[in-house]
Amino acid sequence: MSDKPRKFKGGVHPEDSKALSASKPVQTAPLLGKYTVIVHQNIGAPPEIVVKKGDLVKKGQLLAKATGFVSVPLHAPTSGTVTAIEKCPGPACVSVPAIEITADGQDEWGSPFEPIADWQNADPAVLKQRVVDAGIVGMGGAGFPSHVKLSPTKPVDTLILNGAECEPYLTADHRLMLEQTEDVLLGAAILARILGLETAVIGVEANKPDAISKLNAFASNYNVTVQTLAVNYPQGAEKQLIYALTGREVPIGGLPMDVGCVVQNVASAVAVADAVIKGHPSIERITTVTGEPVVNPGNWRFRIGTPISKAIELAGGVKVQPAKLLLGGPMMGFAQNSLDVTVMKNTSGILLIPVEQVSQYTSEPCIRCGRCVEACPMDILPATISQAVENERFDWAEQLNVAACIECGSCSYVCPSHRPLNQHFKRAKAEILAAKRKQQKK
Amino acid sequence: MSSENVKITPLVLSTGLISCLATALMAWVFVITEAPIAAAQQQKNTAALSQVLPSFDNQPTEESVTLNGVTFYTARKGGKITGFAGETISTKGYAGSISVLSGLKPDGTVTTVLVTKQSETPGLGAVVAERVREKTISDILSGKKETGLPPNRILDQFNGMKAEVGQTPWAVKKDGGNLDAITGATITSRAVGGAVFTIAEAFAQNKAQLLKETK
Amino acid sequence: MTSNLLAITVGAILVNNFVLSKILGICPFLGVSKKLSTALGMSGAVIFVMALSSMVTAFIYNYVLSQSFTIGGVVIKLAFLKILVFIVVIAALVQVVEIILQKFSPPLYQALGIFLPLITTNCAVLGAAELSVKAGYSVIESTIFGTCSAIGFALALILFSSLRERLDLAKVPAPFQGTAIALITAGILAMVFMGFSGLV
Amino acid sequence: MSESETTVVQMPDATKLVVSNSPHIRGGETISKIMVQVFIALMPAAIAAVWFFGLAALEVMVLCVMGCMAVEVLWNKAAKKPSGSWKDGSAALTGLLLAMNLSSGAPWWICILGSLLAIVLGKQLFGGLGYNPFNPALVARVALLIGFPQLMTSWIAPQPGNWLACDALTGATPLAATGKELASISDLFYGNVGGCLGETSALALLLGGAFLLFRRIIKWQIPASFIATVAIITGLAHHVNPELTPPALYHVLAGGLMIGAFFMATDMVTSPMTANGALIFGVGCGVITSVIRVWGGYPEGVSFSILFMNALTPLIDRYTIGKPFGYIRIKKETAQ
Amino acid sequence: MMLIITAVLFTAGLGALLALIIGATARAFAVETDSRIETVTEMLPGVNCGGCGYAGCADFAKAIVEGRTLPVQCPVSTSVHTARIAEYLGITAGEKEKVIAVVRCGGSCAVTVRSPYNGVSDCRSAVLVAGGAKGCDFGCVGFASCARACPFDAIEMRDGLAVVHPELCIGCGKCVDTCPKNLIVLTPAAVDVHVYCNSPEKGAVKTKVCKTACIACRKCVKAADNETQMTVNGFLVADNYSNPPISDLVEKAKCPTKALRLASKHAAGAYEGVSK
Amino acid sequence: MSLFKELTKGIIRENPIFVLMLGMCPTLAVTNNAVNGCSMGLATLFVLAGSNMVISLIRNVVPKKVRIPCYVVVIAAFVTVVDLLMQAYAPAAIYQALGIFIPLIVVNCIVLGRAEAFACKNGVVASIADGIGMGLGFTLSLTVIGGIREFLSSGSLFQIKLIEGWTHNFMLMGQAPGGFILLGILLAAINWNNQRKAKKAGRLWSPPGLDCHQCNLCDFSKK
Ligand SMILES: Cc1cc2nc3c(=O)[nH]c(=O)nc-3n(C[C@H](O)[C@H](O)[C@H](O)COP(=O)(O)O)c2cc1C
Ligand SMILES: Cc1cc2nc3c(=O)[nH]c(=O)nc-3n(C[C@H](O)[C@H](O)[C@H](O)COP(=O)(O)O)c2cc1C
Ligand SMILES: Cc1cc2nc3c(=O)[nH]c(=O)nc-3n(C[C@H](O)[C@H](O)[C@H](O)COP(=O)(O)O)c2cc1C
Ligand SMILES: Cc1cc2nc3c(=O)[nH]c(=O)nc-3n(C[C@H](O)[C@H](O)[C@H](O)CO)c2cc1C
Ligand code: SF4
Ligand code: SF4
Ligand code: SF4
Ligand code: SF4
Ligand code: FES
Repeated sequence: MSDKPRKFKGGVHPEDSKALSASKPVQTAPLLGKYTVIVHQNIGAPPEIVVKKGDLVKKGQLLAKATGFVSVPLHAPTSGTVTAIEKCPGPACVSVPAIEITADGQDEWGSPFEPIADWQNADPAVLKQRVVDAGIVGMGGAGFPSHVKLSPTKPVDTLILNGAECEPYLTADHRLMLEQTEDVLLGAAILARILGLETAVIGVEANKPDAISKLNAFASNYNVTVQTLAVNYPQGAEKQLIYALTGREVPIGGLPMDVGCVVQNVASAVAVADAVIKGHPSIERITTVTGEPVVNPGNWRFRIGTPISKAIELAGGVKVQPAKLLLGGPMMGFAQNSLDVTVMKNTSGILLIPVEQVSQYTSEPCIRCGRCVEACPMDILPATISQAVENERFDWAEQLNVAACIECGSCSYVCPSHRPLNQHFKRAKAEILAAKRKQQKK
Repeated sequence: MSSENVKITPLVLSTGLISCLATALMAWVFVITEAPIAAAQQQKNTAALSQVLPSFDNQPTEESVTLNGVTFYTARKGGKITGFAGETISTKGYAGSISVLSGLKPDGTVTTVLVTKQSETPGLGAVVAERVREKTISDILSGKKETGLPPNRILDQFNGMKAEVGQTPWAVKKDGGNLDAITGATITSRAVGGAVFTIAEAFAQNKAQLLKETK
Repeated sequence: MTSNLLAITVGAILVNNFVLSKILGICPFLGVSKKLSTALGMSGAVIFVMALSSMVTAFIYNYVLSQSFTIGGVVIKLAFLKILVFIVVIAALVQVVEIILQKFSPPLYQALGIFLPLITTNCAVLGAAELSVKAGYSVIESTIFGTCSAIGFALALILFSSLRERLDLAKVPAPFQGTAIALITAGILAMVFMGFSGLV
Repeated sequence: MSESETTVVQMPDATKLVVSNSPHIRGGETISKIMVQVFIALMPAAIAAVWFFGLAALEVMVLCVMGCMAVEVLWNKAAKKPSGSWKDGSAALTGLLLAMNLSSGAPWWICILGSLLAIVLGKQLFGGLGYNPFNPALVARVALLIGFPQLMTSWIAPQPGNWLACDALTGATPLAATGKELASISDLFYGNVGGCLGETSALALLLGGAFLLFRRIIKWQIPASFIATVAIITGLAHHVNPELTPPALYHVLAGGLMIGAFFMATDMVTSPMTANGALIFGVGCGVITSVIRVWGGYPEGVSFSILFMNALTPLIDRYTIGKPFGYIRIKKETAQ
Repeated sequence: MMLIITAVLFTAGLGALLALIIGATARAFAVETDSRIETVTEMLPGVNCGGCGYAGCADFAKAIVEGRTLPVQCPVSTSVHTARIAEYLGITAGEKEKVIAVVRCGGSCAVTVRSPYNGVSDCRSAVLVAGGAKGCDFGCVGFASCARACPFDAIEMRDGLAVVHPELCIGCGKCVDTCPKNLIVLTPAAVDVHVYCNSPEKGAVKTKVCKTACIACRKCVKAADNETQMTVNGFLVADNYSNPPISDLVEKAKCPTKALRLASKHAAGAYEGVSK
Repeated sequence: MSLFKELTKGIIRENPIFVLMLGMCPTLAVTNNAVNGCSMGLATLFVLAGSNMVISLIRNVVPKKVRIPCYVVVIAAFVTVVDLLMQAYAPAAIYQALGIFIPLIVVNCIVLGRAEAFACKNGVVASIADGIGMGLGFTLSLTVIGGIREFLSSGSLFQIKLIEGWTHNFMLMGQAPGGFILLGILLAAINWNNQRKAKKAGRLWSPPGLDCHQCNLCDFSKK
């Protein structure tokens, strides 16, 4: 393979702003008195709560059990008492059920899983079961149960680790690859074994040269190759990543396995390694707390259930009132209107955006400049679709392949009219789905 | 109504009857108007000619001859030639061809020029070729009645001009001649001037033959 | 001959476009231009009917109506019947086409059928016949003239309907919505087609 | 952490946090920035116009720009729309481009009527910026051309450096001229010919066009294919019959081709959005321009051709939609 | 004369020929049509609002003629109109209780917690972002989707709250489907008193975000003539519309949060209909 | 009294152009000046009155199946009569200007439309009145449109120059685009007025779209 950075069609180049936190080593957040663990942290069916108010729990003890194949268990972030099971603010600004645990300060492990030291010779099925039991979901953003991806129904020939971290501001994966290089590679090797593959590929954006060289130094030990990716948002999006690394196009509505690939985030790989080698369930993650208003931006290892107010406090609070608080990066993250939301397994960043970035946000009519068309990595026509949606012509939107949109936001980013393009697409997808459901009912 | 009940005979009968009546009406009106229409047609044919020719009592349209691409009509009064009308088509117009009709004295002097057919730009080239009378309110109030041909600055400048055999063609000022042209419509002006010159020159060349034809 | 036919073709399609320059067939132009798919159907139907009707009417005119007959010593010209004959023949033709289509090509009938009755009362068809007579065209010339006029009609209709679909998304001021803005768009389109004047 | 430290930590006020859909940051592009840059790109041509035609040219430009902005404001008032839209610069740009399409001898009322036609007939009746299917400045120009053909086809001959040049001389525009009147290529290039303000100096327009291309405000496809098509067709026509039409280079430099190709055909509101569409658009403009110039009646094929292709734009847009990423495979798979 | 005769003969022949063709076609392809449908369509108001549940007035007319529905199902027609149709067809007009829409939320901007929202001004789009940016997950988002959908301009947006004007609403139900929070219900027009709240949350949760939420204190239930006039569902009280309370309940109950209101008073105030 | 109504309804209430939007071709094509508009209107009036009369007379004898062909024949007869009469007696310039639009009265939707909508259901006198009324409305509209276009394009009305020395003639209005644009603006003005009135009366108003619904001659609108 050549060393030229790999890329895809379209995309945008936002100011990456990673310098705020890229050089800050990961700190482990201190133990808090209380954690509020949101129950439904994965895509798919919510798990079923198995504790009740007043129960004493140990760190890593099962709080909720999976309720199906596409569902994952949930574990206690520390030892203590279940003090409440009620609704709390969720990441979508809508209240969701959560389990409140008041820590006893002992932070005592319950009965963790048996470490599988000899993973090289272990049965892949056993390894996969461990992934299931440890409650690992994709840590790259969507929170899709990892074991589902590890059970492809089509032949798979390539395992890709996603170390692109193309979102501006975020540096969690970067730090992870730098500080836990071998864990990442180990995770990759374990994942490859589960899939019955010999090798894996890690794709990293060219703006993390230190991570690339460090990975390269150890990669051969684990039979992993490292590929440099062009710096271009959304390089980390699954389909774009696969295209850049293999030249294969995942069909619209299709899955990576349709082209023989499985993509896992690097943090997910580390979680898998932890689960297999140490027997730890997924109860913590590295999250970047950053943004211009933040006093001390940096990267922390938070337990799930940590309120973001605490996270911001750890980062020294804010210098000025931010305009927005986001979970995730600025391009795809979710805006929050409460500081009581808690860190989840897929919270890669806590980002505070200053007013200047938001003030220019009034939408005007489309002037058909075509910038969005150029930027769209999925090669659809954001301008036309958005007009169709504005006129509630969802049939058009459907014909114009709104379904292919990955909601990366590149189009909205470049639009000189500041049109809320991908909000329209979200709506269109929701309406099309609703219409389909209705039809099916008939 | 079912298909069996559709009786064809009454349909045919009524439609046929109505057609007959209608046709009878048309035919009747046709018979009445036949003569007036013919007269109107005749008048239309000679209208243009009578505008450029002096009074005549013959049928100039029946005495036409085409020489050097110009069709000449002869006007007579009491058998004597009173004048000619020459008609030619210039293809140098701005948009398509232009038909020019020019009245000539028996000595070849241009009397009146008329453009009978053109498709020039309205308001521009078309102005060059139009003779329209504009009535104004004050005209009406003062009861002024103008008769004769409405004037046209470009067409009227040919009146009184005469071409010699072998003479250099008349030209607009821009081409070094002394004809006025309408700004922005030089091409039309040029084409009309050229056509009038063609007529005048053709007359000069064939003067003898044209005048000899006098019986 | 060929240059004459070329002139007729270019003239009928662009320069003297039936809708935008001669102003014929405005009713269907405004009426069935809301959707491109309908406009396409109508275009097909109009081209088909006009090609046929201009041939048939030219045939009838050139070989029957414009001839003089001598019956019982009287010279008879039936040219004055042309309006009646043309309209009746066109109406009948459309009917016959409809029946034949229905019988032999149901899919085509499905596509064009609903437009056929609309064509009878369309100025363009009768206009093409009348204009051919006026220009003194032969049967071949008339047929070409009719067909090209219909193509010109179709061109205008298709352009116009795609523009109207775009206007559907526009925020046209309320009083101008509907026919008013359609007419104004047609006006601008007519201005554009004036650019072709002088081509023939 | 000591007590005193935790108290000074300033936390965000949750009630002031804005919620919105992603993305939460935006590239800095705005409509007015784009318009201003096009305005800047037109400056060389504007300066050239003043150099060749004197202050009369400046007067026409000022009248049109102010006229368009005033009409925009008044219309918004009358239609009870938010009245700030003149600030985005599109009306001013339309005005400047309209001025570029007028002769320096244009009387004041032509400028004002043109502004009215451009903004009302060309733009606001369709709903304002972004919704107009036709190029507003060209709608106005063509309406004026058909409406006042005589006024609109009289040109002031250029008098380089004479500030007070006014209706002293009139001359034919290079394209309306025939045979021996042909202007020299270098005069055409520098702009020492009669015509509209903006159709004289090819050099100034090329500078502006290059700036727009460099700033990626216009797609290269439109000017490139437009100019190339005109060159090819007129070149062929000249080759076959030199009497019929001047050589290709003359056509490329004369008339409104440059301003049309770089500034007017590229108006994104009225041209196709996709790259392939833009190519088709440019070729179409070129073909129609050449046909009108070589065989047609009006001196200026560019305006009509751009407007014609504007009318064709919805169709082009519709049929040049590319296949999205991942589309081909779907087909293959369903075929299997 | 000869001319007239020839011409007449010519056209007579032509006319007869064509009549023959048309007559033959008519015989071969006679189709049965029901002219009553057209007549009934003409008698309908022609608004094509779809309030009858059919695809426009013509479709509804077809359904009436075919006996699938009754004229009275048209919410726009007055009784005079429906009676005329019924008389024309010789059927009964049918009877239908008049319904009007009620937006079950009283949370205008002044009394609820809201976040600044930046995005598409449309309720269905807004709920996709942060659930509509409201403190209450169940209340009116306030971006007027229902008002835009109403063909009769019967919904006014007042301080971020949709308010139905009972005198303008004809109960077509167009608004019901558009509300992403399912706030709008069609209620008997005769009922004037409603509970303007839709949140099933606990009282304490509700009061934190809304000053006019129903806190299920049951004062109205007790004050009602009959307890079954109100239904209690968890922490939310509502009218029992099959046995509705009468209007003086509002005065008697003294609802502490004023969630219990009269529709006529709730909407009172000058309103000319929005211009779209 | 009702006869008077029949005579006047076409002028405003059921104006064939502005309300019913029928017969658009002549409305646009021959209204480049007031005289042409007026002449075209009068020619149509004659046909309307005549055909309405005859159709009302024969309405009970014509079988339903062939009524449209019969009406067409009647109308064609009257059009031919007008054509011949104008050819014989009208000034040549006017006959020339109206051109093929005289024969095309045959397919003018107004004529057949009134036959279908009125004459075949009403008595002779009422039908004639209706024909004349509609014809008057048509004539009036054409004259007004022609007048406006003539004034704008030449500064005159009925070929009388209104402002002496006026030279800023806007030729566009005299040509095809001017017709379209002017009619569009006039319609918008009418819409605006109707909208205003509807709002005052608390009624619904939606912009009319010409969808063949007004004409109903073919079954297109039902599909
Ligand atoms: C309904 C659903 C089913 C999925 N099924 C599979 C699967 O069977 N195999 C697989 O490898 N990934 C599967 N995925 C995972 C997606 O390919 C993708 O990795 C996941 O949605 C996270 O993507 P994102 O972070 O790019 O949004 C599925 C995702 C969804 C939403
Ligand atoms: C626009 C877009 C950008 C993304 N960027 C990244 C990224 O930078 N890093 C990453 O790990 N995943 C990113 N993802 C998620 C990946 O598509 C994919 O879901 C993930 O790598 C799968 O791994 P996981 O299931 O372990 O999270 C992105 C997704 C989208 C739609
Ligand atoms: C501007 C524009 C307008 C469109 N309008 C429609 C429409 O009104 N109806 C429709 O079914 N598709 C519409 N489409 C979608 C495409 O035209 C459609 O996918 C394509 O024409 C294939 O359609 P067909 O299957 O009818 O050939 C539109 C697309 C664009 C770009
Ligand atoms: C590259 C470019 C070219 C433009 N060209 C024109 C033009 O030719 N005429 C015009 O009226 N506006 C032009 N505009 C301005 C703007 O797009 C125009 O006002 C809109 O068409 C009005 O909706 C242009 C803008 C840009 C960015
Ligand atoms: S349309 Fe969708 S995939 Fe394309 S740029 Fe916009 S958000 Fe991204
Ligand atoms: S970037 Fe914005 S203005 Fe440009 S075409 Fe896309 S939606 Fe329209
Ligand atoms: S408020 Fe709702 S039910 Fe009432 S008229 Fe409007 S849309 Fe119909
Ligand atoms: S009632 Fe529903 S649709 Fe209406 S404004 Fe409120 S949330 Fe939106
Ligand atoms: S008048 Fe209706 S098509 Fe011409």
